[in-house]
Amino acid sequence: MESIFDLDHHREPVTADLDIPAALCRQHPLDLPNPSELEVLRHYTQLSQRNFAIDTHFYPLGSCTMKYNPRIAHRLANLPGFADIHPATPAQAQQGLLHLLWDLQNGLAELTQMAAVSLTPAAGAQGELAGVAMIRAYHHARGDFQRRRMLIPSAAHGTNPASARMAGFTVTELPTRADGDLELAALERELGPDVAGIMLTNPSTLGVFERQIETIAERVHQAGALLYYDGANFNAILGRVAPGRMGFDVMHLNLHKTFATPHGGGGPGSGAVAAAAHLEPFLPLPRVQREQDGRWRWLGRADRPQSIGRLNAYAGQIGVLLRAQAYLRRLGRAGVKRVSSYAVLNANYLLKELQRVGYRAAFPQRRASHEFLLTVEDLHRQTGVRALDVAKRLLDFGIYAPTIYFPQLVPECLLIEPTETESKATLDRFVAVMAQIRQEALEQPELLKGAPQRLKLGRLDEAWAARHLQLVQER
Amino acid sequence: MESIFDLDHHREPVTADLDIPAALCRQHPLDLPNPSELEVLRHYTQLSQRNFAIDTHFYPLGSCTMKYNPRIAHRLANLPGFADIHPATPAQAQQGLLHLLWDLQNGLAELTQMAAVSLTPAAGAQGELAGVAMIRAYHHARGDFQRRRMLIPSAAHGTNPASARMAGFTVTELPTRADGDLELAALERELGPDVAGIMLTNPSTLGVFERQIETIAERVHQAGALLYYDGANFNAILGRVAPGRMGFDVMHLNLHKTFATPHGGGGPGSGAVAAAAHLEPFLPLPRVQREQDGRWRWLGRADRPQSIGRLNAYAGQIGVLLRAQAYLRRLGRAGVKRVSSYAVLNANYLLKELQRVGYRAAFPQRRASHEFLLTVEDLHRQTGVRALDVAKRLLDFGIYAPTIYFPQLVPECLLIEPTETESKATLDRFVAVMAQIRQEALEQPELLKGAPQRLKLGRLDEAWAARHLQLVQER
Amino acid sequence: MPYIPHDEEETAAMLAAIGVDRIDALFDEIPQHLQTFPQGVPEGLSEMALAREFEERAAAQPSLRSFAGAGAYAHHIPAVVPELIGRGEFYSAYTPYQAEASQGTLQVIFEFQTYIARLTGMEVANASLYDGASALFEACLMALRLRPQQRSILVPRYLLPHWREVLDSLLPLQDVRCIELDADPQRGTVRLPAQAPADAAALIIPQINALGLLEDVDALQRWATDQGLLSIAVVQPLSLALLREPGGWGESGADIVVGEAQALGIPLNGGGPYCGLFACRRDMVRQMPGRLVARTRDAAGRVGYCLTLQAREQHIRRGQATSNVCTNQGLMVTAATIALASLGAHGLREAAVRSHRQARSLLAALLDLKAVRRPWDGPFFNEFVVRFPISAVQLRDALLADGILAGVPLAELGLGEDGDLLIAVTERVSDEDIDDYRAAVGRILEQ
Amino acid sequence: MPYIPHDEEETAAMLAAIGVDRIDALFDEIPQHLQTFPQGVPEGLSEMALAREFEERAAAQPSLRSFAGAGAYAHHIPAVVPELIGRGEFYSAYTPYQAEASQGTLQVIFEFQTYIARLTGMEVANASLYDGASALFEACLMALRLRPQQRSILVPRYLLPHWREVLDSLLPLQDVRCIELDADPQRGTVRLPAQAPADAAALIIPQINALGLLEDVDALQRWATDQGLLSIAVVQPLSLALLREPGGWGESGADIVVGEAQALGIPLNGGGPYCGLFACRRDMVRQMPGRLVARTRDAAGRVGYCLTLQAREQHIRRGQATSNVCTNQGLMVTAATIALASLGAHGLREAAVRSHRQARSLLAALLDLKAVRRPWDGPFFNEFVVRFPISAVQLRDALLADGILAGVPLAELGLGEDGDLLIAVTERVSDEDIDDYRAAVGRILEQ
Ligand SMILES: Cc1ncc(COP(=O)(O)O)c(C=O)c1O
Ligand SMILES: Cc1ncc(COP(=O)(O)O)c(C=O)c1O
Repeated sequence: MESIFDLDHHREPVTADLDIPAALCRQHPLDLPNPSELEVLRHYTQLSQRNFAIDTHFYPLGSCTMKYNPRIAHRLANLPGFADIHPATPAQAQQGLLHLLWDLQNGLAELTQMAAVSLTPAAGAQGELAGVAMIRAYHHARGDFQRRRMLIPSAAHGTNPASARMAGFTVTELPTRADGDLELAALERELGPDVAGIMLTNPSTLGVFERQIETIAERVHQAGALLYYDGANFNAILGRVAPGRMGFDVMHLNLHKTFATPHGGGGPGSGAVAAAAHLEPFLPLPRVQREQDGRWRWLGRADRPQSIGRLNAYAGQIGVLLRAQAYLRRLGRAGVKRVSSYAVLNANYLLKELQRVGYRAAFPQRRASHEFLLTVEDLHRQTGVRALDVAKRLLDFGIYAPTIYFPQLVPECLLIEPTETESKATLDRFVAVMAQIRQEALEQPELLKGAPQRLKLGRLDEAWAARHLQLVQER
Repeated sequence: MESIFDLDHHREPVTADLDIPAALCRQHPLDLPNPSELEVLRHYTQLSQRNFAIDTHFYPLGSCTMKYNPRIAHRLANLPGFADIHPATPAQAQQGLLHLLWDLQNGLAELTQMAAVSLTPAAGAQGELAGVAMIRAYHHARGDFQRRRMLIPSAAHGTNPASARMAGFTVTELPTRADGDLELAALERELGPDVAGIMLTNPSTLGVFERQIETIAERVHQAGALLYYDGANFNAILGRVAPGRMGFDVMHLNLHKTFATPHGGGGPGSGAVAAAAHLEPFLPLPRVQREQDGRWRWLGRADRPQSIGRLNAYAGQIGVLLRAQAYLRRLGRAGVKRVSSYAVLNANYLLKELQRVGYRAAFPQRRASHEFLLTVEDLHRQTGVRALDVAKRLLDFGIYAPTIYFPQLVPECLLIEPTETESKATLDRFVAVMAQIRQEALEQPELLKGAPQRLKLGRLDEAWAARHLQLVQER
Repeated sequence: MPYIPHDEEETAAMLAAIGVDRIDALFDEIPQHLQTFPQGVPEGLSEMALAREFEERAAAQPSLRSFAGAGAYAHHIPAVVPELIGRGEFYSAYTPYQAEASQGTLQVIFEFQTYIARLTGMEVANASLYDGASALFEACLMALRLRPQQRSILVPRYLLPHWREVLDSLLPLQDVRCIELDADPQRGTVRLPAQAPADAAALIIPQINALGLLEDVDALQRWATDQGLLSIAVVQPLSLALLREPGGWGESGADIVVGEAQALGIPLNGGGPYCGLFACRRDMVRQMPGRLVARTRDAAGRVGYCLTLQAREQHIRRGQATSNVCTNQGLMVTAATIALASLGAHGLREAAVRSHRQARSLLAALLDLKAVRRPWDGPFFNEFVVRFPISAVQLRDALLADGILAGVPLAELGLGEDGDLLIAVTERVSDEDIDDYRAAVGRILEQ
Repeated sequence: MPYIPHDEEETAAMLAAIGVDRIDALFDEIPQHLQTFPQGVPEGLSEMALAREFEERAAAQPSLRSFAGAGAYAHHIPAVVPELIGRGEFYSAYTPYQAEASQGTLQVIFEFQTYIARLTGMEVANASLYDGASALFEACLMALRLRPQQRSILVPRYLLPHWREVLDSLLPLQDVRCIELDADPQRGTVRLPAQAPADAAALIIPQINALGLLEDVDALQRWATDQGLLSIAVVQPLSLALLREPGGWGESGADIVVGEAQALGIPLNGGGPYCGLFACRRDMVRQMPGRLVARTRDAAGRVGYCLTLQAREQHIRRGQATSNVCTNQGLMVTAATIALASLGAHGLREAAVRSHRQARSLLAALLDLKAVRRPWDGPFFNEFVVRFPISAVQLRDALLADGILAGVPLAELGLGEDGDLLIAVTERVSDEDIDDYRAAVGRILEQ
């Protein structure tokens, strides 16, 4: 593909009489191209066609919940009544929006069985940061300044330790047992007066439900620490199990996963935080409040002096929040429960079928949650074919690759999450393709190592990229 | 691609207590599939990607004016204030819409230098039908019922004779001279008291301007007949030459060509008719009128008793008309003239460059209008390669094929129309590709005869289709 | 320069290649005195100013809850429909003459043909005509091609008047007459004569008629068969989720079916673009107007789609074509196809059932009011006439202030009495809407 | 079942393959007493009913001509932008981890990096952070990684207060302090101390400041260089069509540049999603937060794009990553890139010039009114403070009735005096809007 920077036509500069001292002004004209409108449209339309996306491809990307993003939510979030609101608009002129955000706060509180929700975090990782900062604020508010350590299972997503560090904690990794559950003894060993809390995902990123969760919660609370729930896997239990009931004190939700808002090629997401009553005062600001007179307004610092404060300039990813609320409102109570039902059905079916055609489950003795982990270590030993090669070969069949090499503790792993919005026919086709790939691995491993073979580009050289580091278009 | 009819899931039928006699009700449930929303979205998104379109490809399709369709027009035509109007809404509740349509009527009258405009025809062909029906009504209104013949150059678009027949005329074809202009002697021979009129395109579909137009108009009018202008090629003279000034009495415009409304894979178009004062009473209904008090309303039969009447249930392709008005309003007087300037510049440049790389112009002694005709008869004689093969090979380079075998009087012809919205770089690339194709024709003609080679499908067998005639999906 | 890419250097290079010194020189074959400048056209606007002007005009239209029908209906449009038909690959493609580069559009049309054939119970359907009314006009011409000795068409009194006007505008051009069939004044449905006129080629059977009433289609179809007439069914496609499909009328089924597809995913748009449906028996296909897509294959046997039987069309057959139609309603075909796919058999029936149910509720609510009655009381799908004790036009205008478009006064259609209002109800009408409507009418009537 | 395709037979077949008899059995590892049903969630709505609810809520917002700024601006968005970013291929793709299947997104990001680098005059830019404020927070952390001995950041008094609040929320978690730099009370711009505090790592230089005023960026940059501080420029990207790019400030240019991209094709959206810009010197790239795309090639030498330097990121480096950011603002990056492409150098400058010119007109019109004055009168781009003789909040609220959002009262930002209103003007403001604004204010002041 050509670059937008090749689509230039000379335009006479706009002359202007500026009331700005020359010293503050640009000395050289902007060196940006002037393409025609058709050139712009054609360029980006053609570029778009070079993506795999939910709207065009099956996308069984574990831990990412790549489900259907309802189009109605897109349309509704873009209504001019929402899209044109300036953030400094006084509350009396944004009641409709505040009402919807209020509904969303309540819906999320209900689903998580938490006391209160703040919608401001911009993504999962920012929700984590907010959550662990709240844990810190909670301990500090009680005069407890010792708790500088955060416990995190080694299988956790990278954002968990990174967020904990950003909130000023040191991180201790906890080991996992062979059956995918936490090593309880290790937890007990680590717990102590310097531990602020533990960050858990349940079901974990190993694709299994942590069965000891109630025991864990008890031990952690006994040690004076709090439990943080990473809600990235909430799709597995939506409408069925609430983190508040499992003993978690604070959590975030990835609305761009469970609540079907789009990933947009890397964002925007939204990472609402929910908290039990004892953590409510610390939730980030602003939040929506309903007043006695039935009107809505933003809560600020004066209302919640203990809040950890503001995370972004404004109130969060409103456009994403509206999509999440549209989704929640469309599904309703029966619909949300169906989400987890069919997400888990699809995952367990797929796991069974893939085992049938020869693949190995990382935790064969366990039920899959909404996702599951395979390992192709056996193939690797026999043929030299790696998880990466299987992933790249899938692209040749018009299927996006599963998450690979995560969690790192299982070698040559593929984390597969079909989501509830895919049909049995799609899953069956995936199984057939995976069976064929297995056959190919055994018979012609070079085919896989050279994959993808059928796309416009072959396998791209990431090492070359890092060595040469061309990060911008040269002139 | 799979069919939508393969994407079915069983749904329990909706039971209903209908207040309709059973004898009038459907006996068997509807045999239509129930795909999921994602399946629908994915299916049609994938299908869309199997089209060439202006937004993705250069589309030099002669006589079709495949220019850029501004996206702003799409957005504005879909504003709920327009899209949600029921056609039976009283005029007082659609003033904004009527105002815009009124502006469009006036703009088109100005550009064509005609006295009045009706926007109702649904496409060019319906505009033609309206126009020739008006010619008929005009003669009848004068008590002249003899004029049953319509003269049409043999190079005319097929809709011209078809429309004339639909309006009850018999058609006489007129020959063209070797230089592309009309055979004046033949016209004079045919003119007589049985001739109602003549239908002309100028520039003609041969891609040249009819230089004798004033003489033709004079002769035709002297014979008591009228001149119809097929405005499909109006892009060549927009803002520069007005059919009203050339002597035409009535005409249609293809708004989906000159006024940049989209073709939509085959419609909707819009074929506004414009008429000189003497034909105004016969224009089709409804039309927009501005009242003394500054308000707008629809004109009906009571206002224009001589009108040829209504052509469609409502007032025409309003959504298309709004796009045309948006385009006209955006361009303004300087912009419209630039359209013809650059359309003609692009065509003449391309013709010159293609001649440079060896192609033959059908009318080498003439200026190109906004389009031009090549003939590959020489190639055909040398190599057996036909215009069709060149066209199919272009597809392999991501370029839509020009119009071929039209007008039929030039053998092995390609009618090429680049339009003003394509850049020099795109034209240069086209020339390079055409040069390569010429080379291929000479060196490996089989490559062309088997083209396309690089698309998902090879050349499709149209004869097989007509023989087997599978027009619907079997169950 | 809006929408034109050329800069000065590029233009200069192109002129040099051509061998002229300025653009105007390219127009040197056009007599100078014919060349002018369009002074009367206003100056252009920026995209921003243009948007503002249109947005202001759009805002001038009050937002109304629509109870108007008479051929155009405010049904729900699934969100995927506008999203998909706005994709450039559908939006900005041409008629699919080059099959290999147009498989998207071609397969959509093939699916549309299949949908319409299944909905109507017919064997074949084409790729659309301009709208329902012009499809009916084409059906009449087709009937006359099939019955070349005949010169007239039997048209029931309660065919939608706008559709009738189209026939009256266009059929006489080819010396074809409409002969009107009376209606039973009590029932509001067709009253059949004992004998069809000798030169009649076909009988038009509108199921639903202009009063919203259901006709006895079996009887009409049987009569047509007995009289040796072709039948032309006029249908509302959404109603076919409940009503008998024309292919099953009488013993033999209808011969030709036309209809307006607007109810299937197409916005009201002030009256257009809409989309004309056209289906018929397979043995008539060579007399069909309009475009047809067929399944075919390439040399490797891979399945694809292409236009077929183009020899019926004007670009091949010119004056002898079955119709002059060329550009038709491609994007609306795409909308209707995607709407049909989105709704599915289940959703179609659901929408139809709810439209019917809510129509009954509104009717009952209105009949509850004093001096309001129903002049014709046969079965209906989602549209009915109510007779008010005051002028329907006046009532309709008064309800605009409540944000309600109350219906279409029959007087504006040249039918019925002054107080008659034709009211249409779709699945979008809520119980609250019905209450509001009734309350507003009650208020007016009490004044 | 909305968004779930399975029918009963399919579900049954799948359960059979798994070897359980019902879906609930798949949850048998979860203690039964933890499983409940979300009674408190209302019942679901049809798409139609949902649309109606949202449309009603959207209609509850009055449509306002916006003169509010303070970091978010009502610029014109070219029509191609929403059309393109709504395409499913951009909209519903994931972060481009599989490069070969994500070339669309990757090339867009590469172009975005280039655009931002050129606009700011910096060597490298990343693929976005959440918004301008959080980008500034990340810039502070990066400065501290580059100056590991230091523990504070110098923050001018007139940094946008919301941005300052973000720093105050998050920097103390890592024991970093903000040290506020006073402003010159007359000029409203930074007053530099002779000496920087010993533990300061960086100076934040907002060009434009929270009062809309332009700072003497050369002086600030030179001071930072002299004091051995890193500089963090905070810019408004559209203003860079006119204003000096940070890469050219002082002798050495700024070290890190952050900004809010909302003005580039992103709707106001009530405050988000927006898009944080981040650029820096090339030798600092390994300390950069966020995603980076590089050009590369495949085995056949064909050019493509991929993520690079991922070892800075949390999914590789976990606790040692340069940031916790993962999902960022991909679709907003796409919007900004397409807006930049649509406007081009020419359109950007045009929008900037017109914003500036109309701002000057409105200011002049307001200063014409009695008792209205400008408390700080330095040069500005498109935003300025006016001091009214009445409360700015009261004035702002009163003008809502005229369909005008008059600005942001400084008091609501914790700055200035009661009568101070921060007013922003974009190219969308017409002469008529200015007249209307002035007239409405005049009316209020006369009361
Ligand atoms: C388990 C888990 N936790 C946290 C995150 C971080 O969420 P975000 O990318 O929205 O910051 C992810 C995202 O991929 C995740 O999968
Ligand atoms: C020269 C000419 N005349 C008439 C028409 C018919 O216009 P429409 O397709 O809108 O009916 C066309 C369309 O291709 C044309 O090229």
